[in-house]
Amino acid sequence: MSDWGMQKAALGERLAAGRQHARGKVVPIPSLGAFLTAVIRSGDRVCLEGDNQKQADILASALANLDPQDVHDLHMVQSGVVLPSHLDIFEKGIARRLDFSYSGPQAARIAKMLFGRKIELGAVHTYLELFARYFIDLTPNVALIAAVSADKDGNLYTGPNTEDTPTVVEATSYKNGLVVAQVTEIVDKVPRVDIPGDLVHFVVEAGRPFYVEPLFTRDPAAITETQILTAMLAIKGIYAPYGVRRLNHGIGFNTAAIELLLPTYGEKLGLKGKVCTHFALNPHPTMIPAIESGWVEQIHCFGSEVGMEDYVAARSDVFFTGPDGSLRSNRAFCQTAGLYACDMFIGSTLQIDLEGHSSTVTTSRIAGFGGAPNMGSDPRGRRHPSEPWLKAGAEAAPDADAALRRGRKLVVQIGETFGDRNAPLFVERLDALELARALKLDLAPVMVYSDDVTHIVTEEGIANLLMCRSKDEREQAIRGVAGYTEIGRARDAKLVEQLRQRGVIRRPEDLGIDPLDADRRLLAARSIKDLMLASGGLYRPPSRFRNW
Amino acid sequence: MEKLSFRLTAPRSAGGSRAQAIVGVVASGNLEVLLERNLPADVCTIDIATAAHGFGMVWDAVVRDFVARRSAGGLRISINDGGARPDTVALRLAQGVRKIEEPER
Amino acid sequence: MTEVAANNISLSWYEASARQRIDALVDSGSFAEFIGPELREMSPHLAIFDLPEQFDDGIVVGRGRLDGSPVLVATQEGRFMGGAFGEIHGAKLTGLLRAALALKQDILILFDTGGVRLQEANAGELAIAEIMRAIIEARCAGLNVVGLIGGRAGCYGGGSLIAGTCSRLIISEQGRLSVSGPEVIETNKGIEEFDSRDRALVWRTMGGKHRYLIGGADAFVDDEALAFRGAAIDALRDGRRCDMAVLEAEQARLERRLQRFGEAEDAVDIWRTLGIADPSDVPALPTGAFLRAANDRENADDAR
Amino acid sequence: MTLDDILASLFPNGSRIETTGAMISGQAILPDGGPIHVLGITQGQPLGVDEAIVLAGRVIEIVKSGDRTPILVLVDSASQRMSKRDELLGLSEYLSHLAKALLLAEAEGHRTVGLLYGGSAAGAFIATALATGTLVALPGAQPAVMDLPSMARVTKLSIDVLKAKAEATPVFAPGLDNMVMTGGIHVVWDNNAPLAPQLAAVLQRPQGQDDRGRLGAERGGRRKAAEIADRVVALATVSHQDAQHG
Repeated sequence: MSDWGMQKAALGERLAAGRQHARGKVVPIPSLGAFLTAVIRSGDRVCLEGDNQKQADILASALANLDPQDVHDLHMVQSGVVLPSHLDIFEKGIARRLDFSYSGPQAARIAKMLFGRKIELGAVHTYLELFARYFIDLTPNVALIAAVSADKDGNLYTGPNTEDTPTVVEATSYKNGLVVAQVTEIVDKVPRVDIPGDLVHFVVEAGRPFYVEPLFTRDPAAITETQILTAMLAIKGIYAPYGVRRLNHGIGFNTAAIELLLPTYGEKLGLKGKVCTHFALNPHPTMIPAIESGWVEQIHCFGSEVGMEDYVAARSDVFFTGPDGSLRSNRAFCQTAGLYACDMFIGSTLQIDLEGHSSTVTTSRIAGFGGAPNMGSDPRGRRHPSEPWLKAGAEAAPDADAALRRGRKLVVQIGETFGDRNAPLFVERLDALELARALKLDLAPVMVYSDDVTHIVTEEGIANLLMCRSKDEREQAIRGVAGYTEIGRARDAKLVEQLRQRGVIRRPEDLGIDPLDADRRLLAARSIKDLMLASGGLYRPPSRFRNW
Repeated sequence: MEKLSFRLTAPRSAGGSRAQAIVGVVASGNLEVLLERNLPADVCTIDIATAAHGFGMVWDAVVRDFVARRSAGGLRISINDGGARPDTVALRLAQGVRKIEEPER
Repeated sequence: MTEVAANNISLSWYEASARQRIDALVDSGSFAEFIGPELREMSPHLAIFDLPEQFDDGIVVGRGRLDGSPVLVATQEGRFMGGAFGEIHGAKLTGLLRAALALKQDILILFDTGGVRLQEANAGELAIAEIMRAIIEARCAGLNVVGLIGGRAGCYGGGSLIAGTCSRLIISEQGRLSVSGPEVIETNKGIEEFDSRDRALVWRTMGGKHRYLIGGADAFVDDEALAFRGAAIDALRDGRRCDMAVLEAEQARLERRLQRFGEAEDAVDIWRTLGIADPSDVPALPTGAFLRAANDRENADDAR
Repeated sequence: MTLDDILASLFPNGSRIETTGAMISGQAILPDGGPIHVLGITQGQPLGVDEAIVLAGRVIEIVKSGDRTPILVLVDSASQRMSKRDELLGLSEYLSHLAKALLLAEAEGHRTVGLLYGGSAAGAFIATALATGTLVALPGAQPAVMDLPSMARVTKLSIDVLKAKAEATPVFAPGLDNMVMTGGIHVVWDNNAPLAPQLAAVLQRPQGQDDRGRLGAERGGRRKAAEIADRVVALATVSHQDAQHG
């Protein structure tokens, strides 16, 4: 008779080996190395929890300190490769293969290690895509996760930064994998049960909170006049005409400017209640003035944001909160919400080519995608109508039968024509192609594909790609907002002017916007301090963002 | 530093009566623009000292557009540039002609 | 005669440029610049380092009226070379101070500086010394020399020593007044002594509130041009002497500060010693509440 | 020369000068029989709040005594003390206070002479040596704003490049010659000759005018400063008359 319980038996062996180093479910910190050596097998698929925000940092450094003689050839399947220890694991030969989504601060080192063959790359995913594969072909054998507190039974409280934890635990624990959690402290009773103790096999009391990066904090003091101009264009030229109420914002300064213009410029345009009422969005501090002035009805979050905890808890009419009063975030659900229930994604990028493909990859950096491609894509499975979705669909295919015509999600790329160090936003050829060639990748790491992007906004104007009827028109529409970049200077001026007549390209003056009115005084908050004051003192910015 | 000079025919002369105006500061990614009204009404000269080398073509395009679109005739414009992006340059130039048009207080 | 015109320009002092500050500070339309940008008196030294120059070398000097009274004004541009003192920059201020003495006019210095400009360090250092001497000569002649601190670059290095010779100092919360900058201390003493990226630490050690509480500044104002203007008008109203009696009082004041606070590890300890009920809340307090909490602060009346 | 050698050569007629820690304090007899006060900082000590308040207190005592005798300030220091404690306590006020004490002493009729015989830098240099009426130096003295390695870090230029640039101009690099050229140091004494007559010569100088800008222009180290300052004074005066009559 075949044995259908091999995985369960293997889990039993791991549990038994682990218990040698634990008291009940609790693993003392000094035994952590020996414990991990006992429960992890060479060749295991391991999920080390960490995304662009929270990190199971104690478990990460413990894993990086294992002896590669004992544990090697691991296959890491994790959202974020963010901490130096995440790459030390590969440097030391403990892990070999990697499937991930986001690498932010390690973007340069990860590229170097890929070129040096220190890492065998599976694929660079979007979050939702990697989460999906946890349930199909990348199910972890071991998950090393992070939470705020645990009780002695292993019930976990993850606090506002719940993020990926439920998804990781679901995939691992229900498929006979082992779940180990680091927690700040072990308590008698957790404030709320985010993860049931049945699913958690061991707990490590770290004695300090897990690391969280304040990735979504943009200091209004750094917003430039040009960014304000692009924000004005987006609000008046896209938000208003499409009536965009349900949306997601990227994390750049252009969208931060939009958030800070809603209560001032948006108010003046009479848009309150007509746009920006529902968001799939982290609690950006720059959202505070819009929330306080009553613009926003509801926000669901991927994660929290450092310093925003008390503010969010005090605004439960807007945010999703738990019975303990604090934020409940969930990356998988929020990504799904962003994909299916939002009518617009707007965010910035590093490079856009002549077709409209965009990428944040440069030849020396692999930053990964995170969630942008989930937000920034048209969901073919969508069936419910909405005004912006239908209007965009009609612009794309005006002659199609309305009842059979798909709508279109608005996918907007916003930015200045030149970025840091005068690097042009518009290029003939994406660096991503160069990287794909050098690393022999089957796919170039494109963040938003050309057929998903609907609008490009720069200080020179808005290009509506939905209304382009040919490849040539599309190219000239892009050149027409590419400013003084080489791409922009090589435009066909006559064709661009025709596109403008048709409203495919709209300049500031076409929208009644004077670039000289793009003034920082338009911002509802001009400093982190202003945000703190606007929150009634509930927002407590991290020290590095303060100047008081 | 790279120095660039342009002498262009200006379709429209600068408004107002101020003799001079200055906008911006020299900093990384920023620039100052000094405008002096002391040329024939159909001429605009622009002298640039820039910290970013090799952007002559971009400057050429920016200043030609500026003179064609704005009222810059009669102005001697001098720029000290700390490596500003073209959008910032265009914005400062526009701010400059607006400032020299303002009534003197 | 220019009409006395009140100024009602509202803007963030911290964000404003040097020229915007001067426009908002003095009576509307009253400012006239000496050696303006059109004269192109730029640093002769920056070219050696292939650095861009500025037409006014980062400082605007001139005359204007404040609430109707004639004043001389100097204002530094903190974004150009960090507002640092070079040869031309410093000489413009030295000249203005000597003019103040000659004309018997009060003078306002709008600080926004990281200190001496490294690329012309010797000239900058000597300019600081010349400026301090000129200030004392002006003050001994009975003139007010008022310093305003609240710019992006703060008031550091030699700039902070110049500030220490002024008859009155006006500071905002954003203002910083200190000799060594955070990075310099960190480099010299290690990150354990001072973490320069801990901005809350930087501000509570060097920022406007702390300086006001220990008597390092005379007036604390909002980050708002109108508030600075109001405080400057007040500062010129009551003259300050500069003689041995003042210096003796300052000696006593500074000795007392060492006795009272010399063992403190952190600004919060000092604030507690001052009798502030919730000292760690000080950074978060809005201006009105802060000024109430600061009731028992140390001050420098007739001791600066 | 050691401090003792210097004092012996300066004051052959005798002196009562004590060094407590790194602080110098005392009195001496000039060749003409008149008294002179001596104070200063030695051993390359950084100047912090504790040192500055002691020196300033000493200057104030001297002025209060009403004797109007000259004051010699000996300087061999580091820069200001770069510490959290000093800045927390308001170091800028202490350094300014010391400088003010020296400047006011001069206003009260004391000749003040600075003698730089070792190092000094930045805020410490401004608050001591540069606050005296006449600054002289001995060969081997090392005035600086910042040392070259630190300067290399901040300017992101190599030390070699900085040294090459320093050949072309005295305006930025540390060193005695550069400080003389820019007018900060009046004269460098001859240490092979007795110092007493050299001090006497300095005390003979006319008093009062800050002529460092003029010296810098004459010596070619600071060609613009004096001219610019003079032009501002002239413009202010003219514009004042215009405003009066306009």
